[in-house]
Amino acid sequence: QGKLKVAAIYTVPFEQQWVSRIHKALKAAEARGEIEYKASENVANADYERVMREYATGGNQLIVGESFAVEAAARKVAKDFPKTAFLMGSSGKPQAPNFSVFDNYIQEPAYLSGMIAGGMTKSNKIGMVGGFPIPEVNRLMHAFMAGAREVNPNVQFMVTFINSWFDPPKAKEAAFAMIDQGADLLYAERFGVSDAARERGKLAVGNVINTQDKYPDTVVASALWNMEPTIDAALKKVKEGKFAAEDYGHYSMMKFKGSELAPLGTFEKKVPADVVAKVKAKEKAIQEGRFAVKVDDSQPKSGK
Amino acid sequence: MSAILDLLGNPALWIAVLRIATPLVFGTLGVLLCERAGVLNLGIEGIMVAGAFTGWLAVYAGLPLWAGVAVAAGTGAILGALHAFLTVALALSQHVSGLGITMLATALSYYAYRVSFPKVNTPPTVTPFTPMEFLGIPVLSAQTPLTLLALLLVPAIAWFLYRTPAGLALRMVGENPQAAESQGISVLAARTGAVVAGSALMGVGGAFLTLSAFDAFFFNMVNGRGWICVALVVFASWRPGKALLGALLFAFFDALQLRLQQSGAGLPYQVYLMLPYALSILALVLVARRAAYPQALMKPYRKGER
Amino acid sequence: MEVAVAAAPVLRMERIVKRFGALVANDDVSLQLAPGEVLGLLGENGAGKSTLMSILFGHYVADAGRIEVFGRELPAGQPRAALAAGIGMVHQHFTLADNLTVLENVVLGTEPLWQPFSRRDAARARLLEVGQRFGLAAAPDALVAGLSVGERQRVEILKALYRGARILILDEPTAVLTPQESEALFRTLGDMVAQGLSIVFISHKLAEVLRVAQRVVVLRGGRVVAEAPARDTDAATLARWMVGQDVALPEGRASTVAERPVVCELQHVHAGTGRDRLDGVSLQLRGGEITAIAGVSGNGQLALAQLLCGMLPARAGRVQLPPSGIARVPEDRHGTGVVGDLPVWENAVSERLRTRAFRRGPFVRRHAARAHAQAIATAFDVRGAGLDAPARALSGGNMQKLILGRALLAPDGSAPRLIVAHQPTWGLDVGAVAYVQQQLLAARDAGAAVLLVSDDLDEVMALGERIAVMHGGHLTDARPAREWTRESIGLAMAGGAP
Amino acid sequence: MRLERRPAASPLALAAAPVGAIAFTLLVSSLLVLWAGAPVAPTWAALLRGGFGSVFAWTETLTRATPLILTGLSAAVAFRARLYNIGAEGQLYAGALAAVAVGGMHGGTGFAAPPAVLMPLMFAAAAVAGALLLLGPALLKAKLGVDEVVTTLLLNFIVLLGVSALLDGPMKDPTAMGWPQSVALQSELELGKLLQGTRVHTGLLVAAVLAVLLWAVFKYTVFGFDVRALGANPRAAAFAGVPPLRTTACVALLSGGLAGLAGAIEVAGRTSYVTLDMSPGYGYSGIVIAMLAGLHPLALLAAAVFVAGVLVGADSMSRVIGVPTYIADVIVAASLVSVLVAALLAQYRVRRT
Ligand SMILES: Nc1ncnc2c1ncn2[C@@H]1O[C@H](COP(=O)(O)OP(=O)(O)OP(=O)(O)O)[C@@H](O)[C@H]1O
Ligand SMILES: Nc1ncnc2c1ncn2[C@@H]1O[C@H](COP(=O)(O)OP(=O)(O)OP(=O)(O)O)[C@@H](O)[C@H]1O
Ligand SMILES: [Mg+2]
Ligand SMILES: [Mg+2]
Repeated sequence: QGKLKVAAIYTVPFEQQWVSRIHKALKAAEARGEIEYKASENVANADYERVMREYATGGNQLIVGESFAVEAAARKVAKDFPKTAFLMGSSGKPQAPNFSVFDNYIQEPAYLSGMIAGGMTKSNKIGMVGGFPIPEVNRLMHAFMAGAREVNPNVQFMVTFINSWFDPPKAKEAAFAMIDQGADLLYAERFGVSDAARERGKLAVGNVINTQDKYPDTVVASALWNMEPTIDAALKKVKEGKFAAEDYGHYSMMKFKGSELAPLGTFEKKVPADVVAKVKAKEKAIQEGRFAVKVDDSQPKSGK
Repeated sequence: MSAILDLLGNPALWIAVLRIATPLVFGTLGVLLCERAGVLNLGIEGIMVAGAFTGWLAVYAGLPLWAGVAVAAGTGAILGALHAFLTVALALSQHVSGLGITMLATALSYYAYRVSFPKVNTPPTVTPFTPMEFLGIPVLSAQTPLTLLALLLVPAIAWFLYRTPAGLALRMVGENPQAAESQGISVLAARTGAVVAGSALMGVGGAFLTLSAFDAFFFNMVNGRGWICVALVVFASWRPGKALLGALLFAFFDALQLRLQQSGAGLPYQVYLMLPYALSILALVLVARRAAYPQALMKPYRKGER
Repeated sequence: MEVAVAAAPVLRMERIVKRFGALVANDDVSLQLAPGEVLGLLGENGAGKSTLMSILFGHYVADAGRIEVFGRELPAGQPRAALAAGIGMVHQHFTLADNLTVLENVVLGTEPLWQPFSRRDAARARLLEVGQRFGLAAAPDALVAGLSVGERQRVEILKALYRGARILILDEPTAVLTPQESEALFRTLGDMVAQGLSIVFISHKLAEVLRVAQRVVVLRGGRVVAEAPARDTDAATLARWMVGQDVALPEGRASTVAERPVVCELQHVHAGTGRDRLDGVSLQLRGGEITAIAGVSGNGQLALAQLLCGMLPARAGRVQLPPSGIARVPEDRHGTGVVGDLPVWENAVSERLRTRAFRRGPFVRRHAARAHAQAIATAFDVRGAGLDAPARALSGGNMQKLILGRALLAPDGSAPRLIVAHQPTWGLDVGAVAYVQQQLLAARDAGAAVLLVSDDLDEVMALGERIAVMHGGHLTDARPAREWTRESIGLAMAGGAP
Repeated sequence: MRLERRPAASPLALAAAPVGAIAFTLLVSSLLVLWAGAPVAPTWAALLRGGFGSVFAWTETLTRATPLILTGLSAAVAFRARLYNIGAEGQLYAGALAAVAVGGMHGGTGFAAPPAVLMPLMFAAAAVAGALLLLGPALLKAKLGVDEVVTTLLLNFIVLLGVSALLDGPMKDPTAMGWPQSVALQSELELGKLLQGTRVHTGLLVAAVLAVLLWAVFKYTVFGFDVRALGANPRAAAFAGVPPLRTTACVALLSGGLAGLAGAIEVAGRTSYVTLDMSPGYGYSGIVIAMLAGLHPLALLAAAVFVAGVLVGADSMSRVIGVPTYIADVIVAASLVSVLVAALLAQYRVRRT
């Protein structure tokens, strides 16, 4: 039996945080020799359906992608290719027989990173720069804010959206504007924010990826997303011929190691011990299922 | 109201304004040179992308920062030469050639980036220009040398246009190419020179994004800044001094909206982002009557044809 | 009738051939110019005069032939080389940049290109000095946009003189000048020749050529058909050489129309702004009569013509126009008269496209339109290009005939009541001028009221039964032609009381 | 170097032009593929096959061409009258949003009317939205001399931000789980497919019919004359009785309307709801296509299919060969330039001076 043929379709370039996590997990599977992997990046909305069909007719057994803006079309293609497995980033429900969904349910580590942020801010002002207020962004921001509030009820938030996935200079400007207005800790949802923090000697909290190696003195913590559990589960099911329409969302939870609070690393000693203790306790509570982070997909606003 | 006054009094705002304006100043001066010579250059958006990419790539490959700037300028110049060949030598439509160059330069940069960096999870970075703390001048010492270069280019280009024979020739081919021709000026050479030089500036404007404003190359990172420059030139009535003013004004609105967004006035954030564009249109309407177009703008010139 | 050139020629063009596609614009043309000589170059519209001079100057490259200037071979296709060889050219159509100053227009290309700064003060001084020497005053720092055509013409000549041209080519320099300005130009030419310059003078005004030129060369269909010392010829001979047959300019015959109702009346009309405006103008136009308006162009004539053509509203005063039947001949045929990129047939009906004759609902009645265009082309002898060729391919004369035909020939055969003819013969050759004037006279005899606005005093005196003079937005009373003399008109044009 | 117009377009050059253009395009793509270290040999076949080589390829090409025809017509109308409308992108979004506002289901924006009423109403609303969006810049130009290139360009940003705000706010589909997208069209309002199981829809026919109509309008009507005359020489046009302001306004309404219609047809034929990234720059590509076709509505059909086919083919090729997808845009740009140059050289010859 040969390798599994897997194709991925991304609507943004490989470097985008989200996609980089999926790409990495699939690359790892490829490196292990399990799959033959092809991917198209930056696929326009108008081309998405064609690319899906091309991959499906090309004999790929599993097609991974994000179908957020092309939900209807993607589900139609899945219907037309019932033998092919589809694993799609989506806020919707799975669709029988072959359309499974996943999402970045990493609100748990986001909450934990928020707790650290709440404990680290001195000015009690935290800035958050986002691309677009989509659920995948909003829920993490809310979790982060809730975590910060738990530790520090006085903390104030500033929220800016730049209406672009890729404009680091602009994200940086937005972050500078927040620092100018008193923020001493920034939630780095976009590329560019951590750079502003580093230039001004302020702190930053990462999201989805761990960037502490790049900003050792300023990135305190990061909520990491690991796509390996999701991907590996799907690969396994396809290989066993058991792939069915399912929601893979929970594979992104901490319980499945789909997400984690990145090691504090350079900030091991700098985060106050009581905060670390609280975070550890909360982490445990989450893993034991005693605490569930609320999922709030609404657009976050500036303020308390 | 007083919150706004506080904002205006804060040097941080003005530092941001200058920084946001820098790539626009390069781009606007570049468009200005092209249009003064009678050539619309809608290739700017792509040329800025290409400049951002090649300038950054050169530094990433180990060249010094200023060499990266030179590479970006060279890239702009090459693309400008292509635009000039198509629109000046062959007298093809300036709109199509410009949009074509934007498409070509953008896609080529992305392609080259991906071929050079096939598997990256986070974008590779370089050490960018640092602020000129040594200057000790408020606002300015928080900027990188590229900003200073942009500011110095304004009087330099004004001098060139209004005080030198070559500048006069450039303006003349944009006003009346037949007249220039009959005074012994080669329209082909003058227009080509202007487009090449202007495009080189656009390339540097792009490089500012990757070598000063940020330290890595991203897809889409020019994000419409080139188009803004095309608009600013009209606002500036094709004058270098006003071009600077226009770029600063736009940057001011942009810096302001980033700060106002957090005021939490309850408006959708998009409304704030619209502010610079909407105010630019308003400013344009206010100055429109006095706009003195280069008379031969967008008019191809074919020697010996009428 | 070869005429020997005494001294070694300063310019020698040999066997020049230039083709544009199938058309041979210059067919084996040879030409010489002696030092201090004024050569008149004559020919019909499209005879190849401008082409020949453009080749000399390097705008066009000849297909065959060679050029020698001051004994040196001139490289082809390089205006810069021509300039360096001492050739100055004043083009038929102005080559000035409106948004630049006079000085900037003049100094362009005279300094080393990469000099880090322009020596403006020295240039200004030199411009004033050259202007003084040849009696061509011009304000160095004025924007060209604000200059009158006469001033522009001076700047064009100054451009050449500033560079120290030794050979000056003037391509129809007087077409847009008033008699006074032309006079001044001729004096200047005299000065130039006295200072050793050689001049090629192109004009359709035969009297002028006979006056300033020592020798004339006539082109027809791209070939040299005649060459003679000016003193041995006369206007009739020249006209015959040019056209190939006798040409008679129509006499200003008295109108045969007895009854002359008022067709159009203006009372104290104010209109327009800026230089070219009307300040309290009153005028009566009567059927069967030509009223001619003289004046230095730019004194309100354009506003008057536009007002009557419905292109300019009156600010104050009373305007009474016939409800229909206004035939309009605009001043600027390329810019206003026709849409050059559209075919001849569409231009031929463009003014009447909205009438029932050529429109059915939203659609153009193409058959009717084309038939009418053909009728115009036949009746008015529009030659050169077919109905489907773009109008820009017509020569000036033929374009003018097309416009005249469009204005005068109604599809229902009705005669126009009012004709507004603004500079109708501007830049045309003798044959075309005769034709246009005949058409105007014929329309008058059919009962139309004709307003003829012209800078050409000869035309005004020849055709106008009543004449009024325009100055500074004011119009004198229109008085019978016999009550005017050239002098009194000239005085009124300068703003003096008539 | 200078160009000299050929007396008549040389038949040899006319024949050689497309061949040369195609050869140049293939050469560029080969070099790029070679650079990426992939095999060149299968490139060309893959390119042609991907764009035109199968029923699927053709349907995809035609699907892609549909909005391009409409935005191309939008540009052609405006550019004919020298109204440089660079804002088709924004007008397209405005039209798409208007269509959904009229024909959207659930969420409160839809009207309760039979499809036979709603369908024309929906397209009309889209056209009106696009038209009004261009009317402003056109009037600003005609009345105040404000450069329309700039205003329409800047309006694209404003419209896109406005659409973004509406998709976050009142127009948001409450059932889309937070994703910023509009409600979907009522399914009876969606355009039928021309071929089952493919994406090509009846919008293609609408676009083609509009192209023919527009050609007829240009050629046979007084308004067509007005537009052409106004574009070629406004002063002479006004003298001949063309009403400048009214014609400009009509042109703006027509051009903006076509772009708005493009948005509605994309929604009704392809996406069924509006998202922020539904157009990959159709508005800008339309300009290129219109110029490629010399602003001729019928030639524009061919130009749109050509550009769409090259794009779809090159995109597909990139997957077959395994090179970055960005190659598609490079190839489109290269083919565009080479086609224009080839067309020029069929009419002109290059001479050295
Ligand atoms: N650029 C050109 N392209 C094509 N044909 C041209 C061009 N220039 C001139 N011609 C042709 O050359 C012929 C001569 O034109 P030219 O302008 O020399 O006439 P001209 O004698 O100066 O006429 P006029 O007295 O009206 O000025 C014309 O009949 C025309 O057909
Ligand atoms: N671009 C062109 N292409 C082809 N033929 C042309 C072109 N321009 C001019 N011609 C030809 O040139 C001839 C004369 O044109 P030209 O412009 O010299 O006339 P003109 O009488 O000098 O007009 P003007 O009133 O401008 O002096 C015409 O017969 C026309 O066929
Ligand atoms: Mg002529
Ligand atoms: Mg001539």
